[in-house]
Amino acid sequence: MKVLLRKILNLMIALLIVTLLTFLALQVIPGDPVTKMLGADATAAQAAQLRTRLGLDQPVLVRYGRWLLSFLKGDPGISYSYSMPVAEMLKGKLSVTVILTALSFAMTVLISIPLGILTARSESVRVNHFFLIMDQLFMALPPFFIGILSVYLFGIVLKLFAPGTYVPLSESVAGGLGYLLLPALAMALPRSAMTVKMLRSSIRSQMAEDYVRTARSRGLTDSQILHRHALRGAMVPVVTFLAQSAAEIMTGTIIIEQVFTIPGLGRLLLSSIGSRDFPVVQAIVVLMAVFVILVNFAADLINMAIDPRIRVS
Amino acid sequence: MTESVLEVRHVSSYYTKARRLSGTHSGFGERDMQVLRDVTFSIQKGETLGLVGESGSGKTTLCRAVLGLGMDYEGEIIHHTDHPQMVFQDPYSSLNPARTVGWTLREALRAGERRGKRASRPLVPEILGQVGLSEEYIDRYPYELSGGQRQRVCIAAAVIQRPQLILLDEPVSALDVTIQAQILRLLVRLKKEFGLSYLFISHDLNVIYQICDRVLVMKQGEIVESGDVRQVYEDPQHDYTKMLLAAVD
Amino acid sequence: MKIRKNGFLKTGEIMSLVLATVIVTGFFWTPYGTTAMNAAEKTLPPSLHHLLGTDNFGRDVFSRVISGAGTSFLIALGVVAVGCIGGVLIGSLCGYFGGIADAVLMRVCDAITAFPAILLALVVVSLFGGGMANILLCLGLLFIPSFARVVRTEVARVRDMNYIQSARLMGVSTGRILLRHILPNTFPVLLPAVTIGFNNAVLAEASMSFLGVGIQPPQASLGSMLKDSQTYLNTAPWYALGTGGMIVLLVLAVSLLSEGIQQGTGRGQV
Amino acid sequence: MDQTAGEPAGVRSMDRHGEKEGTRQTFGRTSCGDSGDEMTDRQSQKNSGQQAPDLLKVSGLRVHFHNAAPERYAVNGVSFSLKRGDTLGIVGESGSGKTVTAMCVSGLMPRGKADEEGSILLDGREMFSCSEENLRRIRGQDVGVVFQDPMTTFDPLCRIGRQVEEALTVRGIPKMERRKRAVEAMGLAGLRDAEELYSRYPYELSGGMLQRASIAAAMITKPKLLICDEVTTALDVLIQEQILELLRNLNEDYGMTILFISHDLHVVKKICKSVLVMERGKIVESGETAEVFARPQHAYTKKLIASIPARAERCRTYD
Repeated sequence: MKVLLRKILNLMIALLIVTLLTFLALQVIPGDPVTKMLGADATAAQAAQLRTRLGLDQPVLVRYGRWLLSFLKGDPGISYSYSMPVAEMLKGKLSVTVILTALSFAMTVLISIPLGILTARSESVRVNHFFLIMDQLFMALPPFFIGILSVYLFGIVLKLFAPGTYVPLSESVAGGLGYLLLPALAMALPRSAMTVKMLRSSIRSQMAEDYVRTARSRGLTDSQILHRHALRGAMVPVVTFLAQSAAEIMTGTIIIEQVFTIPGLGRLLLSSIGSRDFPVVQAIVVLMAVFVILVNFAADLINMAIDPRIRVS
Repeated sequence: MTESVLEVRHVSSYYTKARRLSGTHSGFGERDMQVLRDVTFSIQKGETLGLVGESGSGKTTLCRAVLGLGMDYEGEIIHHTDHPQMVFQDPYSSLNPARTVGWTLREALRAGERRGKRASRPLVPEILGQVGLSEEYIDRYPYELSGGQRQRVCIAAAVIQRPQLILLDEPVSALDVTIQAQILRLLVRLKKEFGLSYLFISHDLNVIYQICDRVLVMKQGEIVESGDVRQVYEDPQHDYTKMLLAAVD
Repeated sequence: MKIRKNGFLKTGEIMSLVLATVIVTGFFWTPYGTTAMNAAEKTLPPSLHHLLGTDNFGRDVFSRVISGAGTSFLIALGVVAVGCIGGVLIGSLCGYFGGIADAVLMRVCDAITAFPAILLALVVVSLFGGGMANILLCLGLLFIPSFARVVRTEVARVRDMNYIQSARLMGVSTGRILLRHILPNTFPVLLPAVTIGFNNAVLAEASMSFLGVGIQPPQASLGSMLKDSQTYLNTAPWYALGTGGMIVLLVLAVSLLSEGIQQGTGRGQV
Repeated sequence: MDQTAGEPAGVRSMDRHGEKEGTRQTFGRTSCGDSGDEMTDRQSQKNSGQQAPDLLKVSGLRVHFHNAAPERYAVNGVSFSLKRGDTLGIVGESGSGKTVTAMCVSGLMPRGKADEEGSILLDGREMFSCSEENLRRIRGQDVGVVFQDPMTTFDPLCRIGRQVEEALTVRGIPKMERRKRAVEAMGLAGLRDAEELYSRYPYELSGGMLQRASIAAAMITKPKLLICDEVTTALDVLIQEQILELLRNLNEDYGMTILFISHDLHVVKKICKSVLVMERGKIVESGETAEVFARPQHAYTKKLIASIPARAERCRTYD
């Protein structure tokens, strides 16, 4: 229990630090949003007025506090470029990115866990070599290149889908999900290859432990040993790695949305960076950071459930 | 009496609570507090002093305190000689896996020279010969050696700077019995040759009996019995010593 | 350390050697100028004259791919150098001395490694401007924590080994213990970290350039070329294939090399 | 256990009887050797003529690991037998083949890593002709094994009770009965608070307690043979004593047959009625423990006994 409380405390601190850092980073960037919003020929009075309205005349920490409070209430501010609430702008896009991430992560888990177990159990040298080579190959394929290849193959050569025609889920669930399958797969494939490799070596090293021989001496079959014992231990590093993968996938969407022209957070982030629309950039970066921290926290909790020793130290 | 090489006076040491928690915390089991309690003894020149006790009795803690390897303690530890050396139990973690035998020994020589022992510089092959290894071992890596061979190299590295005191922490416990006997004989020979003093730590009273002049029996950080080896063997006073003796009989 | 030969190592060696030759040659000479446009030769398919065809400006894709690979290579090398040197420095000092500085620094490192480097790099570089120096510095700094963590763990493990205690008793100075006794033992874990770092750096640079915040045109960069090629996927698919293929080859060569070395030293999988 | 404990110790050389009973001849020859200088055996003369059924009968056992040098046999022609209710020690240094012998007897040799030849009859059943399926049935049911290091012999992520009762679990015994028998076995193995310990994790127990739990796990199916592979080596001397006491009780009170593997002659002397001394894959001497110790015949046995740190001799005097 004590460990859990400490972990939660750490989590809070991490969240605070990340939000603060993001906030500060965007304050030191050259370029004044006020001149940008009003144009070059605005009067000093107009500028000062806008400054007060946006709260830009306050000290940095006060602004951070205000921003954090309203962010927690679900209001991350007002866009400089469009003068509309950031929350409004994020609404539809956030769900697309979240679904894409979830889809891709689910694919990674569904592909890599069974495959990892399968290859770890195989004793054939050939099968092992085949999988090692496939691992290397897929790990070397960057998601955006897989994306481009699949756009070419499925979109242009086979004409199975039309690139750039994403329909929002609100209009057509099947159509929207269908369009997200390929981008999700493009991100999932290299991640799966890495996870398979990791899971396999993790299982192998567990199966070399002394307790496996003991279990064998009790009359357990290899697959009973794997399922009753080795797999649990083997999952600890894999869970941590999967959490990292979820984070990588989330940020990977920025690029893959670009490749498949999906209107998600990534595209919004890029256009906002281009137009120096800091409230939007800030909101997106903080959202992604919070996601990353929460995912890692979840992995910690899962590992605590798996390994009793983590609970006490 | 002859001059002493080491005096330990009223040394006590405590493990901080946090450390204990992270290490071996549990509500169960036969566990001891890892504490030294008012330990006092001295080692005479040319003497082999045995220190016997079970794991967790504080033997290793005492060793670290004596060598000044990051142990906090109360009391006094007075060295009458320079730079005592140590030979560890596990010959597998005692040699740098990334370095050859020759490199390790040359490094010990080099460090010795920096301490101003340039006068009698022995050569690496010569040292290897002294511990019963041929010249061909110079270019070997530790993983190419057996447990006994590694322990010989460790002993070579320990005597290379010609210290007067060597601490031996269970130096033969990890070895086969016939190898144990060889290493013990080597230790005895080197002691005569170089006029060494040993602090010989072991859980095995029989090994202690073979090689030591005097013995300290340690239980939970406390010395419960000490004296001439023969005397302790033939007429143990403390119950714990009697139990230990009965166990190895 | 003896390394047994194996298939991965051999393939990796050959690939790396060929790629290195091509890339180094590319610094001094390419079949065509990397920025030389030729209106008469727009989007030509691969031929003996243009091994990978030409792009929409009539530039030779092969020449540009080589030059872009050179850029990627230099940046990745620089990033790994910055990250590795910084990481080894911080990691070994933290691992050896421990204490509060260690705890704080490692917390920070944890936070940064948990966070995908590419997102941070993206924001920072896009706001401060692209260009090789900025990318290199930014990615390099972001890569320090991952190296520091690996090195720290290993140094902290080795520090308590008996052979280090022995060295201390022999009177070997602390600096020498760190440098000559402990560091060689971190090479086995540092090597995979370096290769992974190299590949991550190649991918990060490509990603950033792909998003238009990295290397700026007309300098050839695999990422920005891939971005351009997307528009002409219909008419000039070789453009995308050649460019992306080069990224894959670069990454593959290094990871095969790493896998081969790990298997050859008995640390890999069978 | 139907055997009275008072029977004469049951170690005999098998090389002569082995051939009669149809063991593969090639290995009967190379086994312990008839010449007597290779193997000194008092029992064979004393006991010839007596034919009580043996629980375990190993004849002409040869093991060659695939990755070893061609003529380097890990076990090279080992023959012995063990009666019900007896305690037999196998003594040797690392590389003597004692552990490999134990692995073969327990049916734990990894498949496809070594060539095994000869015969191992356990309660009249030939182990080498058993299918993997049958071997697995023997493991845990007929043979229980206790290993050297109590700290690594348990899955650290799995509660003690679950592991103690595992041999029953895979045999489909219902949960309630499993638990009852596990607590019983743990009590028998001298663990107080067995109920409480049942749901503990291995890291919460000391080495001595874990070794008791691992004996309980091996005993839970009431196997015919208990193999102890260096069970005291990783323990402190006083705990060693306790574990030996426990094993002695199991043997004396419950008639458990014990095959005790150790490098430590001292320990073997305390618990085994008879002993085999192995060197480089061969048995060089066998007989009643007291007898072998009092009058060792083979040079290697003499050397081993001389190497034991004993009170009588001191390095200082003989160097």
